[in-house]
Amino acid sequence: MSPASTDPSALSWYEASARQRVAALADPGSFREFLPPTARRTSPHLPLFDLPRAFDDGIVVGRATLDGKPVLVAAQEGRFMGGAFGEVHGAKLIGLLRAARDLKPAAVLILFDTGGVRLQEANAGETAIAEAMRAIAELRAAGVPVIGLIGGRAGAYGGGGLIAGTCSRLAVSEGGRISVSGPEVIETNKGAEEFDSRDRALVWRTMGGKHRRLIGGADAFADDTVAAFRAAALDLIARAPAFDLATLEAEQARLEARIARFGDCRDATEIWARLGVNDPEAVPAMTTAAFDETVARVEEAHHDAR
Amino acid sequence: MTLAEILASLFPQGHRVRVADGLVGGHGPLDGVEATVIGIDGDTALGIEGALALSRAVLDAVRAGDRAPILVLVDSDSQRMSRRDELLGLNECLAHLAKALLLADQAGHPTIGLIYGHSAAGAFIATALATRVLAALPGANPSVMDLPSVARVTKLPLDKLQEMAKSTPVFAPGLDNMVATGAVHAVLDPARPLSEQVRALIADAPADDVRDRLGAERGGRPVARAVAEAVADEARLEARRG
Amino acid sequence: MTDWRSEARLRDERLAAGRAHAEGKVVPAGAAIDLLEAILRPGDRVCLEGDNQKQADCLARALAACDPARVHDLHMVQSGIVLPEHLDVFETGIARRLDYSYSGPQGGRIAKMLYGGQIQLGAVHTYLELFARYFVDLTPNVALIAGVSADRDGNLYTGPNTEDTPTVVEATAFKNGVVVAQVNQIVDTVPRVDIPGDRIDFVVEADRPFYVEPLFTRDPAAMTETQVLMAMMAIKGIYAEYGITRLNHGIGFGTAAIELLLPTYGERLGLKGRIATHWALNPHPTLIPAIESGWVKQVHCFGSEVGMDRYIRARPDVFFTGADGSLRSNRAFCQTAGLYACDLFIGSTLQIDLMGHSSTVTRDRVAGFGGAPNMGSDPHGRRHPSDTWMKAGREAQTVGDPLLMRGRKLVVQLVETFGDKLVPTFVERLDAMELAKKTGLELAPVMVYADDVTHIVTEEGIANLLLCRDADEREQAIRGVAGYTEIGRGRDRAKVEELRSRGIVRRPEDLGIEPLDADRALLAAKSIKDLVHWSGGLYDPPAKFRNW
Amino acid sequence: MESLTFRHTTQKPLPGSVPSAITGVVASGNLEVLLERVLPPDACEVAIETPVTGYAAVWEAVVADFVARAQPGGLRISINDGGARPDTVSLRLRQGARLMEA
Repeated sequence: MSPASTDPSALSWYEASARQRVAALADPGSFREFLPPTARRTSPHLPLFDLPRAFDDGIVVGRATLDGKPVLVAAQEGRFMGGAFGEVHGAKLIGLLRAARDLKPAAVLILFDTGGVRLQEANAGETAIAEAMRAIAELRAAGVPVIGLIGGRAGAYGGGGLIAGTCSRLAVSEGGRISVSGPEVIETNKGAEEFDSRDRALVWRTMGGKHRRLIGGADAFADDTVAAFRAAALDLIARAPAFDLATLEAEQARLEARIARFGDCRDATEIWARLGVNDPEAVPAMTTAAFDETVARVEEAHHDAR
Repeated sequence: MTLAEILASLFPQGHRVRVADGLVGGHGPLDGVEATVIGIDGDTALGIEGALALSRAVLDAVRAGDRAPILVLVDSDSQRMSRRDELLGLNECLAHLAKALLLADQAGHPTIGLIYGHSAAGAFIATALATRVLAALPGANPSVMDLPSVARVTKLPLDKLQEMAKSTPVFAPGLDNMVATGAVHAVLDPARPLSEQVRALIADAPADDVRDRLGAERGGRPVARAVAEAVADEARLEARRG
Repeated sequence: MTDWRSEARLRDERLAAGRAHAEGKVVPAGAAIDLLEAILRPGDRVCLEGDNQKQADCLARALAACDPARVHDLHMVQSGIVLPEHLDVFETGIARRLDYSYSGPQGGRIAKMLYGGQIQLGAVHTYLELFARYFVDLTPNVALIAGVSADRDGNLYTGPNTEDTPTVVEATAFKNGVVVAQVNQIVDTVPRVDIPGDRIDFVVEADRPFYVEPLFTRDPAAMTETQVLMAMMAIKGIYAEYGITRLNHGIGFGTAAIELLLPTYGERLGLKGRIATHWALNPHPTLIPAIESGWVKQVHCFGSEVGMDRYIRARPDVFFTGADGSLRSNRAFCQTAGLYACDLFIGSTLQIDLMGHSSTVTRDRVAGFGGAPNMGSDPHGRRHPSDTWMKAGREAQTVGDPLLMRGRKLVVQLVETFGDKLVPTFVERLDAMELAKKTGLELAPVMVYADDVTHIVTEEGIANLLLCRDADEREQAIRGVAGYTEIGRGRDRAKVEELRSRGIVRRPEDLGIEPLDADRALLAAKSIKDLVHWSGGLYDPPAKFRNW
Repeated sequence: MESLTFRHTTQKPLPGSVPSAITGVVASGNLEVLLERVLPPDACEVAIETPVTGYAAVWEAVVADFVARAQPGGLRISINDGGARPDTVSLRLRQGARLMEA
């Protein structure tokens, strides 16, 4: 293991802020932010709850180039209100997606880091999620790839998980999680026997990046560095599936087959075993290289059905 | 209104819509074409199997290529909260259902949502909120989270939240607040035949996503539209600069 | 005629009563309550092994379930009040008096019960002090201990968490007491004999493995830039300055940050091999990068740590291990090692007053002290010199014949000026004083006394109290590093600048440290996962610390 | 929420020409600091929004020390606080000033 590095592309994705991720992901110096912090478009609602606001409402949106090609980028800040969708936060993403419809960039990148809907602005957040999904479907139909990158501490939960499921392609790191209901929510509603949220190994086995990659819920597995996510994004842009009946029919078949094949599994390790992974118990501790080799042999992990 | 009453009012000539395990599916004649009906009844939670059953019906309609309306009738719980659903990719299944509806819309099928009971969270987003026009019947109760739960999470007293809810539709549960947000386009009149009201919704369906405009007009989302426009304007300006 | 064998006869009676529930020495878990009711007498002194980590939890549950009409007014003498059952027995009257050392997880409840008068408290001890009293005036009549396995003769394998067990058994078994051990399983042959079978009277096969708290696992992901800064200051301003090779670290994030900075920042300063080579320390997972980088020569442990077993087995050159390969820890010996053979203790606290007294007792929490008061004291019985010890001694004492000068142990408090919820660390008066007054204690529960503290490190700088020549200088030195607390803002700025010119107060810039360089990137591991990688996959962290 | 504003006169402007910068995140125990070079070169204004009330004197002292040390003339500094401790505030202010000097 090498001593600390200050190379921005070696920056840990999990540790970096939204702003650091965007700056290091894009071609150096190419990022231009829309409605930057100096515009002070803060939440009109949080003060009612005696909660502090953020100048960017927890999302950074703008344009940049990636390998010289123009892209639009949105990055959620998972540490502000859990990266949750509030009114302004959601509207900034919607504005970006709508602009993409006219501008036809090489791709739209969404750097998810969200617990879902911001409770204090729940109706606005929920509606924004629906708007985002509609806008993404339109963009994809217009031929613009929408790529989701998931590796932040808040993961992609709630409506964030649904938006992620709408994207053309997803890259995820080991720390990244994708789900609808969070572990605590399931435990609160259904009890600790259903889901022990303190068993973090269980959480990651069920919702984490490696499981999602193995079952085809994500299309690329990235090391926890900005450089790895950049490489994954470039790769995924080049192989974004169309948004048409054939793709969705294929996805229907893919998901139905998944339930038929694994519907009786209680734990992810059982699924991995049926996928042909030799030593399922070893998966969580696998290095990226070993995991990549494992994934390469799993048929379900490779598809255009999204 | 009950589902049976709604179906009777939508399809006065009769219909072939069935409910099984809380999932609604079938067809009924609307303006001379066979509309597809999907939905969730009886405050049922939407899990992976349910989502894929509904999406299958939608894709079947798209494959038929007749551009007939698709009606989405909703009285659901939230998404099904379980370890198994998440293990098997509930987010993909719910997103897939929403994508099927959005694809149908792109393919020329009018997609009309009708919420007549409860709905919440992922189930709401994947069904009713994925239609082009979402209508509601009085008494419907869409919510993200009920107020006692909001009180628990925000650590604010319930009575204070109730007071705040009166002036701030953005966080409070209930139909009026969802209408104010722009998520629900219209509230129907149960005293008049739903068939003609739905026909009118189809005829007047907006070409674009107008929910943030409605939210601004109705005051439920005071800034979303302006913020989205400002971002889009800056993006276009930057693009022109190159 | 004087009766010289009354205790021995009483022991025989207890054993006879207990044997009714045993087959040989072995007692099924279901009969544990009957066994305890048979061997215990009202008013007995009982050690219910609650260590820093290992817990005789099956026996604790059994004791709490005893009939208070038969078992009552016990005097509990154990180092750790950790499990709820440890206090339940005071609510039912099974126990009345308490002498202990540490009560971290039960700190809130024990405070309430002290205020409510449900517990007659003898004293909050240091570990060595309580262990010492086991052999003088707090000898247990009955010891209820825990181990991993035993054979049918009672030969006991404690597992890597040997901790207090040998001390407790020594005091009990050789002074007519009865020793009951709970074990996870009865085996034909134990991996190694930690306690010979003739010192164990009964063996209870527990219904489930004993509980161990992962007390020494600090997640690097939670470390802050401020903690990194303080660790840089400690390494450069104290470890390097005094050439500290033999040391003990406290349990906090600040010292864990030091451990993680050794292979990065320490390496950069060229300190490898010159500092931090010999340790009295639990096997901290955060020490793994330093061990793997060749910094650490050896570590003796008070107890083990959850998930570290395989790693320790693979590093016998560093750790003390038995013939079976697993760690052998021993709290009494390691405390003694920390007291006499280490030149530095560095740890944290919740409150420090203007003289430098510190305590972890607050108005509503009595957490006890653990090892800090022994580690964090200057042992006047020490006679062997070391460069570190002598340098500190010279700083403290500038006159007299060098041949008659003692050295000084370095006792360093590493604290942030504000704790959680913006509670100031620096106070006019310790909450411990208030507690003593209200509960009628003769002594306030002070963790480290002012005259033992040599340095205070905060994010504002280092105060070297050895160099202070009077009480006023000492107060201003403490105020000088107390930052924006009321104590800090009340400093005499001119006086503090004067102390700074004499090196008594040293700011980061005085040490050549730029606070903006205090980046988490300096941590050799930024997550638990990184620690697993460093260990070559040998470290197996508990589920609650994982995010993979 | 409590709003605080402190105005200082500095002996010199902050070097550099970066027009604005932001550092930190609004999270528990953390804060964001937005710096804008919009004031006369000998003026500095620090505006704070904090959910933790009753610490005006501490903020005043932290800001005064920062201004004395960094001489951030010309800067309007806006802080959204998430309940950060004074050392974190000082650190973010210094990080912000360094970004502006670049």
